[in-house]
Amino acid sequence: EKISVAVAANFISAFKEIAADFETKTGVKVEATFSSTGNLYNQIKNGAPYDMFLSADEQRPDRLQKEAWTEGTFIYARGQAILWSANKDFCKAATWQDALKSNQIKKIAIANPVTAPYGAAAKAALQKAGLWDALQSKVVNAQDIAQSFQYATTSAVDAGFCARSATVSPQAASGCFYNVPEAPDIVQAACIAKNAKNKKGAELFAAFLSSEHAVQIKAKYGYR
Amino acid sequence: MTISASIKRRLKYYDLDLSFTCATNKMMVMIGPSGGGKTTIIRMLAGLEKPDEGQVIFGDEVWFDSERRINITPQKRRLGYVFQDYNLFPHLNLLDNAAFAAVEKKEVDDLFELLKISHLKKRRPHMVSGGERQRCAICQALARHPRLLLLDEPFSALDVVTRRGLREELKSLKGRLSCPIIYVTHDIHEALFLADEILPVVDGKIDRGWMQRTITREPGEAVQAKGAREPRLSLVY
Amino acid sequence: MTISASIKRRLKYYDLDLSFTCATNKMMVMIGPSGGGKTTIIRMLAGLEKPDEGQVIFGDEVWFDSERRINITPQKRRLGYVFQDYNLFPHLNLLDNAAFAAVEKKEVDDLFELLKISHLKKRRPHMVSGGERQRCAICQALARHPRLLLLDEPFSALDVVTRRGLREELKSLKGRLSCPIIYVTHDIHEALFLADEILPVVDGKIDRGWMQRTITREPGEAVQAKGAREPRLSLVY
Amino acid sequence: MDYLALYVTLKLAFVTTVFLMVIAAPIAYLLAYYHFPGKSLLEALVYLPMALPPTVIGFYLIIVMSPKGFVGQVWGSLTGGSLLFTFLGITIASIIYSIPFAVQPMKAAFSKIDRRLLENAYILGLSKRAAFLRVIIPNSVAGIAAAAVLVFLHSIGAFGVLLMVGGSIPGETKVASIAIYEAVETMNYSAAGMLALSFIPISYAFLLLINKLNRDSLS
Amino acid sequence: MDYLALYVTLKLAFVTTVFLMVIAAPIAYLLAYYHFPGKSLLEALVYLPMALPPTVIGFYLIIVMSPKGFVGQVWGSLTGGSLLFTFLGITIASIIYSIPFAVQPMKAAFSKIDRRLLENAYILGLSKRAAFLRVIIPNSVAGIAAAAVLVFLHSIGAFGVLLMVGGSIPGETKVASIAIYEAVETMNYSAAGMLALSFIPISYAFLLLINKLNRDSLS
Ligand SMILES: Nc1ncnc2c1ncn2[C@@H]1O[C@H](COP(=O)(O)OP(=O)(O)OP(=O)(O)O)[C@@H](O)[C@H]1O
Ligand SMILES: Nc1ncnc2c1ncn2[C@@H]1O[C@H](COP(=O)(O)OP(=O)(O)OP(=O)(O)O)[C@@H](O)[C@H]1O
Ligand SMILES: [Mg+2]
Ligand SMILES: [Mg+2]
Repeated sequence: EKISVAVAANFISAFKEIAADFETKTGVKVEATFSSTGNLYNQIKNGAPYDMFLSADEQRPDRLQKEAWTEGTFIYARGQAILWSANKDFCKAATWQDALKSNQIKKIAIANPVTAPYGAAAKAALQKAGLWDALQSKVVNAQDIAQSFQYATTSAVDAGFCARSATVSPQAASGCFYNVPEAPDIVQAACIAKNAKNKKGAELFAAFLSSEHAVQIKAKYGYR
Repeated sequence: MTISASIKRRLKYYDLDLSFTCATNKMMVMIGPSGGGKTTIIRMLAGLEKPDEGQVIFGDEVWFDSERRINITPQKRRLGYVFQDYNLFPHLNLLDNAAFAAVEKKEVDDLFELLKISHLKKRRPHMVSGGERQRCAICQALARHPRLLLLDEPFSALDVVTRRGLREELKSLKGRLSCPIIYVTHDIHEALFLADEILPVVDGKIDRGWMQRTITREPGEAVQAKGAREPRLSLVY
Repeated sequence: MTISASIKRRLKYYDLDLSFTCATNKMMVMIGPSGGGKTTIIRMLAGLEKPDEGQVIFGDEVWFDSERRINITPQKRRLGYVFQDYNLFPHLNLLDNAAFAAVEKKEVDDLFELLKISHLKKRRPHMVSGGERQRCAICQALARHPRLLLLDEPFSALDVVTRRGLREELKSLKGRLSCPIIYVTHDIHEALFLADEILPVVDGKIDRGWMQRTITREPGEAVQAKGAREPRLSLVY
Repeated sequence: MDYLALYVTLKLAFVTTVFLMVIAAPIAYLLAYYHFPGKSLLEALVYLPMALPPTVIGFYLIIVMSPKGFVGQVWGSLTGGSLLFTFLGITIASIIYSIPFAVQPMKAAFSKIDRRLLENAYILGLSKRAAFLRVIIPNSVAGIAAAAVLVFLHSIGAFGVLLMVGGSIPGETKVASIAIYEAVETMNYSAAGMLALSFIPISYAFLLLINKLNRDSLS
Repeated sequence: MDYLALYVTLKLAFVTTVFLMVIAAPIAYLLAYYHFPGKSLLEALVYLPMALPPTVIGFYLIIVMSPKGFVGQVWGSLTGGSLLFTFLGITIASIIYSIPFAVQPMKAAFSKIDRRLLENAYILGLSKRAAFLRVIIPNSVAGIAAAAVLVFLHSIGAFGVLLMVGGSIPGETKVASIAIYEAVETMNYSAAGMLALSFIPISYAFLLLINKLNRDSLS
């Protein structure tokens, strides 16, 4: 018995751990496809045989509901944006806003706000802080949130808006970060296909996602 | 079968304009100054180039007729053509080259024997001498059992002895091949020895006086005046 | 300057092994059966191939010495070489081909005049006849002011008249060029007319009797026996 | 290391190369030897997959290959199955993705064939088709080898397109480059590096093979 | 439509093509004419950028080009500027990304040159270098054209690498393929289609140009 799940790329690490746990507990194999949310959505619209879809936003599961691919959506994780730098001096300022105002900062990475929910959240935070226009010339767009972190860890940029989940990785230890409470939570919704091959298995997994065990794993990777 | 052609073609410095006929078992030798149009005529007979006007008729087949807009492809003409610059296929050895379109593969061995290149069968064209390549090209053309044989200076890279031998072979082959043969050469002895008819082509036209002017001392123009100073040939049969 | 060579080279069916010398203003004519090794010798003089053993010495320069492991590149030998299969550059027209390595571009026009291909200057090699290509290759070699001239059947695609004319020109050029000339031909008249020395090469060795056997009726072997049946040449000066 | 993904990658690259050689040769021949109205336009179309970002090609392929799309419908009515998310599906995608790399070097090689060789072939009675097979192809080995190298390696690296059309099903459509993508996304850079490095011996072995075939055919 | 992105794309493709023709020619020559130990390994290395997924190439490029990376440091100490996120940076990335497409067809063309032409060139006193420039190059026009077409179109389609190294800065490093990607991701399919279609006339015009150059050099 197995289920096939389409998973937004930012959730890979947490998902792999949860799925492994789920497999040992239930014996149901989990086959995952990781890609960008937009890509997965396109596949599903064109008949991809996924039982379940873990999106990086709310918008696409909602659409799928409207398009009658699924009967209902649910939220499985809330991500948070943080501001990470490879340079530990960066975090000596009182707030992330002050840190960004420094002349030392030449380039700041954010995920593409047009395509990535984390990018949109970072942009919202910068706007709220009144820094968006001032920092325009320093902003570098990454394809997704993982790439934004790559820029930051390789010192390609002086600081980057990343996912909280990134702070768990070994690379993160060499740098420092600010929380960015001004950035809205990234609400990640999921849904199960109406015509799933293994609907039971998928429902079982959906339930498992909010089990205590899974919540712990999610917390470890910075999701709430 | 008889090949008869009557062709016109505008070239840059003169116009080709001539007619001729050659019957089965006959050999017509084309001779004349370099650049006179011999290769071009041969190519038109082969169907590789189109005359501007005229006909090429082989037996009862019309190969080319400018008025009736007939132009048979080279493939359908089924002829043998030894190119002036022996176009062997570089990716094949001499044997495979000769057997490329052979009617009977066994014959190729005999032809190699006849042309004295049996020992070179496995070599690629770039690994043999100019004269050896030329002899292979002749095998290739003959092995096809052509209905018309076109030979454009086929022996030009051969020494006198080999050449004489092959010339003899060709003459005796003429009867067996039972097809018309058109032969281009610059060697007057060869022409006299082989030809049933000699066709001197000068600037695209037939010029019956050319041979005479060339062999004898008659000083036509500067070049010949010079040529006359060299030892003269006299033909002793 | 004098070129002197003494070379050995193992080939598949025989071994090349000969020595010769040719002085400035002298012309040495190589003649002999097809596949006998003439082109290979020329290529070794040009530095395109390496003898297994021996020396090639030009004046006081050592071009090749197997013992001292000397082998000067073709570039440094500064010679003119007309290849048997006229290697003109297909991307250039005849004029540009001839001027490719010319010492003085102006001279090229005169050479074209001399060889009677002035009207073809702007044509690419594939647009002219075989004999015309050959004459362009001669211009190319001469325009370089070579220190040694190697001509591998340079007139093989030319008609008798043009050939006689050019032969004359070459003979008179010999004095002006002031370099040794080595000339390969299959034409015995040409050899006799041009040569200061004749070098008959048979199966890689010098065979002084070859000319005699070929010209006279003396029936040496089958080929010649056949050859003897054709009109004999007698030389009348 | 993900050996299954590596296996799928090699299988895909191999199948793509073989099929593409057969498909591209006639197209290259057409482009090299014939003149017809709209030829340049056809050529531009053939090369288009190269100019488009892989995700875009993938996007359009999904649309035509989905059960509702034109190709998907035809395929479905013939076999009852689906093309998307199968090995066959990614093979087709990979072929389309790599077509330009096969056609262009072959065209260059074909157009360099000495015209006189073709003339001799026609004289010897070969039809255009036979001349193509017996003269043009064997004398274009270097160009065909170039095409094979480009296609093979390009299929190994193909990723954007395959991820979209294939959906990363282990053993079926999950290729090594997708595994690398996942490793990079999870910031597991050392695993990504390992997998990437494993491409060197593969490319190397393939190049050795092609070079050897190329040399054999020449000597 | 995003004209600025289209402009950057064309500029990039053009600059990449010009530079790569100059860089790839000697490499192709080396591979076609010389034998030396490790040659196949060098060849495999040259072709590696093709076999690697763009994101991986991009990743390694970031590492070497970042201010702390080797190349980035040298560049920084020379000019005081940064390579990443500049037009120069994506040009370098694009050149590395497309090297195999330039080298392979050129190598095939060079190795098909009739040896006798080279021999004649040497006899006429040309050094190997001069023979390369005056004989090999002009007789390889078809192969060079093939290389130019491949490189140009491939640079237009390059996207994964450029996105990483360039950071999608409008007017500087945001190329059209990134705009298409954004449009597809945001489900703005008509805009994506429009941009993708705009590549057809561009590729078409470029092909016409190359074909014309190719023909002129032959006639
Ligand atoms: N492909 C071509 N296009 C245009 N003109 C050509 C072409 N080939 C040859 N010519 C020209 O046509 C004329 C006849 O050439 P052709 O090759 O028929 O002469 P030929 O009699 O065979 O000479 P040769 O004895 O030197 O081989 C020459 O003036 C030549 O320059
Ligand atoms: N590249 C090569 N590799 C090996 N053997 C060769 C090569 N070229 C020629 N040969 C062989 O070497 C011998 C001498 O050839 P060469 O070309 O020197 O003869 P040649 O005297 O010039 O003949 P021809 O008068 O026919 O031009 C022949 O047996 C030939 O088959
Ligand atoms: Mg001719
Ligand atoms: Mg020879």
